[in-house]
Amino acid sequence: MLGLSKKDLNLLFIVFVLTMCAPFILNPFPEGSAMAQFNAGYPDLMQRFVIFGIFAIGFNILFGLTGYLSFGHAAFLGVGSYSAVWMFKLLSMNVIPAIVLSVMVAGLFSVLIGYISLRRSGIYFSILTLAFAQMSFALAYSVLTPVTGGETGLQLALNDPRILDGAASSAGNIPVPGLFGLEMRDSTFLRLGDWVFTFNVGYYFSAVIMLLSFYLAIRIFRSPFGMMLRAIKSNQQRMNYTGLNPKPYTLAAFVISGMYAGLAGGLMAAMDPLAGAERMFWTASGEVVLMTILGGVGTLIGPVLGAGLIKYMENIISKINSEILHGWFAFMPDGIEDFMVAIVYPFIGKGWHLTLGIVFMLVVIFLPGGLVEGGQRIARMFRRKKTTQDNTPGTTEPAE
Amino acid sequence: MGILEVKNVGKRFGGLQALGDVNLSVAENSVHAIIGPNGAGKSTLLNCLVGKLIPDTGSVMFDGQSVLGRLPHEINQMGISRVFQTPEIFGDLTVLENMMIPCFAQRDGAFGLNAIADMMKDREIVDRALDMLDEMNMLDKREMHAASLSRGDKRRLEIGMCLSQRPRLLLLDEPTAGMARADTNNTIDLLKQIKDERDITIAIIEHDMHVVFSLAERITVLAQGTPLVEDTPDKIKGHPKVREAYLGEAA
Amino acid sequence: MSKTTFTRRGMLKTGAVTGAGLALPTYLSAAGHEGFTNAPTGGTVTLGFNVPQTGPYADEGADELRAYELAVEHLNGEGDGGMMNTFSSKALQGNGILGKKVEYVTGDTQTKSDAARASAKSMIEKDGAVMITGGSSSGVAVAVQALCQEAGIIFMAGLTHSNDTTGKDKRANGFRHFFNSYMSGAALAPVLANAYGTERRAYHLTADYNWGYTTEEAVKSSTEAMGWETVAAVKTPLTQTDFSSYIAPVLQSGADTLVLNHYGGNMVNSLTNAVQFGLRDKQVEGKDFQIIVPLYSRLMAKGAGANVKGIFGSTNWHWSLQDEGSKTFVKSFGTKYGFPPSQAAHTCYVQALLYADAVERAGSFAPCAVVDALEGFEFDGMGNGPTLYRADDHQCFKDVLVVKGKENPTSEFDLLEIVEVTPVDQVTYQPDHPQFAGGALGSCNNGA
Amino acid sequence: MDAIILQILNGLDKGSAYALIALGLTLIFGTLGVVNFAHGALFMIGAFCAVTLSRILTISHTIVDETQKDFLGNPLKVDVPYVYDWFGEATGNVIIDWAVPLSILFAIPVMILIGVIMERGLIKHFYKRPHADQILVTFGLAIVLQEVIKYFYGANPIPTPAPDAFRGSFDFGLMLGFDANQIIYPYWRLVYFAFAAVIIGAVFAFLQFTTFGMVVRAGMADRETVGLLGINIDKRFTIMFGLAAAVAGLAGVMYTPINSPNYHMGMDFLVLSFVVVVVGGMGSLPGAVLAGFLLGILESFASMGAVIDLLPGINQIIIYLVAIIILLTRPRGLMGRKGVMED
Repeated sequence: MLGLSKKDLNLLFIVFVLTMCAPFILNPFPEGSAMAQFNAGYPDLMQRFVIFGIFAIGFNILFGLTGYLSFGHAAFLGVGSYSAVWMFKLLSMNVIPAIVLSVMVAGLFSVLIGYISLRRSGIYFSILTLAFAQMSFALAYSVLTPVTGGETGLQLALNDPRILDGAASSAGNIPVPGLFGLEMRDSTFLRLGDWVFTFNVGYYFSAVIMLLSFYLAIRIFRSPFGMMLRAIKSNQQRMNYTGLNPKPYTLAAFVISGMYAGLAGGLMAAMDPLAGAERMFWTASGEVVLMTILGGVGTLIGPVLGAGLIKYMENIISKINSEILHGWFAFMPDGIEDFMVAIVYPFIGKGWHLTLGIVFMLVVIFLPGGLVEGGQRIARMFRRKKTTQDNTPGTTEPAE
Repeated sequence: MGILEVKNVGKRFGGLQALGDVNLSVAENSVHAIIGPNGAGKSTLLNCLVGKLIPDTGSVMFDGQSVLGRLPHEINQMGISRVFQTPEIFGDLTVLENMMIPCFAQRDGAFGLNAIADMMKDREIVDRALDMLDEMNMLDKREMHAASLSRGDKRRLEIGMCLSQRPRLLLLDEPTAGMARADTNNTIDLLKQIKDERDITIAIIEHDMHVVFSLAERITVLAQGTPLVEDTPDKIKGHPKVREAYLGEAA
Repeated sequence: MSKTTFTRRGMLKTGAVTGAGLALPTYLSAAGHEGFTNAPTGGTVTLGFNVPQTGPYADEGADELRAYELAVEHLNGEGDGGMMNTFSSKALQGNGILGKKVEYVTGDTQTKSDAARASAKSMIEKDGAVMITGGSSSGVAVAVQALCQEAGIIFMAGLTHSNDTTGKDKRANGFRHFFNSYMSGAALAPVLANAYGTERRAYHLTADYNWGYTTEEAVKSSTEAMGWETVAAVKTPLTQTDFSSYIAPVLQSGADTLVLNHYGGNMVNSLTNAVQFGLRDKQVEGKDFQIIVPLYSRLMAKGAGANVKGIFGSTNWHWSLQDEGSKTFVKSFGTKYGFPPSQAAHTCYVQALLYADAVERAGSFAPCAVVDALEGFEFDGMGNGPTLYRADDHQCFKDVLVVKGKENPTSEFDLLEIVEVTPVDQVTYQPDHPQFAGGALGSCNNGA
Repeated sequence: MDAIILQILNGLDKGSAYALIALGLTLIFGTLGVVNFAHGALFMIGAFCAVTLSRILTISHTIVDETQKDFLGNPLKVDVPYVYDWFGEATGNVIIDWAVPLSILFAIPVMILIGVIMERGLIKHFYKRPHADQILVTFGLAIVLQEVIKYFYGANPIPTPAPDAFRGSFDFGLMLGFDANQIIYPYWRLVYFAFAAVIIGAVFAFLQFTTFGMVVRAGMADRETVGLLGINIDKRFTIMFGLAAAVAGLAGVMYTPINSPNYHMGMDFLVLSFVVVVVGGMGSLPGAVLAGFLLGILESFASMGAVIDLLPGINQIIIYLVAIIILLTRPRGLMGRKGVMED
């Protein structure tokens, strides 16, 4: 079905179920319980999960398949966001033209940067992409302020033209992005006992796009084109002497992944119509590298998992403050409570960067294949227990 | 007129004249060996043929067309395949995928943006690859990672990959270097079989005289960047100049 | 230390909800019948404190958070009540806000507009915060303010000094207590004229982003009005750490005054570099070379160390003020934390109280009611003298402090001394002043 | 003319910081083949060695001064450093004043120790791993190190002034026949430049004239062969890492009076120093130094008012622009060797 093998279809189905049921899965704890702190099922974070999932999937098409480590991918995301916001300002609050434009602009931008950067490989390529992205950031933050909004970011204003919709909504406020009348921020709530589940239009819109992107990524991975990209990573010399020209392949991969980034940027703007220059800073590019590595480079599902993990830490762990900690350990005697708080405190709240750094190091050291490898190891452990003898050595499957 | 015509090729690296004035003609459907002591310029010559190096002087014609100034993949698309001294294969890919890539290259050209179709559903390519693996006696290893093959299997795979492109000229750069005797003999048998079964020209650079004399129909002896003699194996064996320059030290 | 803070949505507290039911489509977790976003329905109300906890302004953010915690204590009737005792409005009873106990959630802005909006959204969507406050840069303030406008939440800005926050980027749901670039320029100019004369040649180094632009413009126009000449204005990149190449040419230009339109780490570094170059020991045509830092903060002064001595700047508030409000605040903050509050802490504390008071007076948490209560509100006893929350742009008008780096500090907090308290009239401007042109408040948004 | 001389001076000074950091990076890369993203963090830790020493020197006991009041109206508590008690206030002040130069002595053993621990504990296990893994694990380490520093020292910059003797600036203009105040340059920055020159010279001399250095240079040229010669490379690698850490640390110590150190100064320099190393050519020590000075000078020129007026924003991007141009015209940087880091 859908032109996929059974295994891929299963994977796609799992991702489909996960994204569609995310409002349930991410809200496992009842409202009001102490554990509700760990609930992540609110629209903004769910949107971020899938949007950064798209970004990471796209990045993985370049890095995971060809091995070219771009350290400037955030620039495409930023460009996508700016294009989308400009579309909202000038044309219409409908998200479709905005997203289409952001993908196109990011595509053009990546053709330009890719064409130049791909003249070099290895770390030289990384530095070239980094240099382009840093230039984009620096200019967007300063001299390009009229186009990008500079420090405060590009945002909508009451007096924007918005040719198709008119400047202001009926209530006299700035209109919000929507899809033919369906506002991205609309939500529906489902109450089940103490649990409240939120179903947000924007989230489902992004989730559908994420599924499509994921599906496309599977197709690319399994296509002759995808195999050529893996061949480039494996041995460029042989590639050349097999009558294949690696340059257009890598450029195409670069542009495809740039367009994914632009799509993510456009979606971000569609969910929240403001584009800030920090989106293009090199640490933002570093973040998508972290996501991909954490999840598992070159695997299909890994980048999505990595994106989820990092965004979860950024948004949930960082919000735990000392008072909440005291709440958790309140059942302990006072001395031990303070001691526990003192131990845990450096790692949560404002210390979430520390936790991120440690988790990241542990993954790189012990799980070079990322979370996916971790999952496989656990699965293998179970399998080994079940079947006493498993004699399929060396059967390595293509990346999943 | 041979399929490969090398005329007056010279190449200089700084102060070193790697190739002096090389003239070489490889006849179609023959096996032509190029031998010579270390530093004789064999590899430089080979690199000039495949586009990795561009000679300073002279011309290289393949089938009536100049190869000079063309990129390696363009030269390959003209019908020249190269086997490396250490097997160059796609280590991270499976054996079957390794074999499919040259099939795609041969059918679809240097670049194809076929990003949607499932490669495993391309029956034509898969069948061709499987046939070639069968021919190489590697069908049972098709799901293995190429990097985990033995040295001899890697060599077979590489030769198979080159053949599946249906090249007109196969260049072999010391194909048995570093191989155990048994593997060497297997490779010789394989090459003999290829020569017998296909319309193909083979040019081989080799150190191992056993290999050269088992396979070659003509031999060019290279010394200090210039061809010393060119003749049939029997004549070369007895040639005084060759003995002096090359075989003498081996004997 | 065994308090528990739950974060929960108000809507659940309407009682035991049994069975399953699909609510009508609404934005965020608003209780539809209340008619505004995150209407608190139980015995508590949740405020969102969105401050930088990571990144270069983390220390400032930590101080803001301390002030908020103190304000929450006071609002809930714990502690000594702080400025609630000196505040001219007596609506607050120390029993929470409208009888609801105040709880809070915190978020990390990272001093990035994206991250700040993400954490504000999470506080609104997940934790049901009815008001967002805090922040330590104008980029963040403008971004979060726009978000709150869309969501139907009140935003009480923290430290934000750019004209744009209540100028071209103003929003009906957003309020700023802190002063702005224009006020700095207007307050500084007469003091500078007094101290350094009216014939000066100024050289500006300006951080290359919005806040830098507005500050440069404000200081330039008010000093030029006094007769100063601007020799040059050079933009410096935000990411610059070593300013030597910008400072080296200053003397060559013939300037005798250097204005550093920098904040935070930029300011610490550029001032340190300028002093290193010995600029302050130089004389240009008989005049001592002078350096001016339009916006001062104590934390920055601390970072620059001895380099701030004798350097003029402006600040929103300083702990050495001797009015009753300031003294009470310093006392309760100092008693709790052991050191005096910064101006960021002060503005955040005041904003929290002002919001609570407005809700009390309005009798409702509904944003539009709060906006009504705050617009045109006049108050006193909060440390800056009589203050007006102007209805036209939601900017507070109050006295501005001109300060100078202290020559002989007695402690690590005693770095600035107040030179003059510029009266409010002198820093007031028309709402349509060119430096604030463009943009419109729009109408208040209740969300839901 | 005077403006140009001034910016060249400036560039040399800026460049000396870049060159020192890039030198350490290149030492590690050239010998160990490891791309160390935590190198900026080492620079930062060096700077905090100076902060730590000045804190140690000012460890105090508290006396209550009844004559003064603190901000709450209580009697003022005055901290009196122990050094005052031991050496008297005058000598004590001099010692505290010279904290930064003294920190050099303190930083060398500390940095070598940190370097050795890093190499033995972590980097060693990554020699055989791909460059991408090395980048990533050291990047993670850099985050951890800077967060740890932030936890103990806060996010605010901490002023660490130079000794009084080095305050103020030197007037080159007078020497060259210009008017007074036309070309002035701070003493401490001149000290920094001289210090950088000495360190760079010392590193080169060490590599050039000692047997150890010879082996290391041979190792940089051809690692495998040296390994085959049966020379204990492991031990030397550890020492080299310690040395590179010390170079980065010293660069940090001496930098503290120029800019008050904060926890993210390492990251601020990291990207820049990588650009420097790559522009110089991966693995080339002279290349790193040359590129450091070159980029320093170009950056200085780009920050001149006249240049910015002509090309707005050029000061924001000059470094990256130069990096791009050099990498496109000279594929391996200014002095890079073939085949390094191209896969």
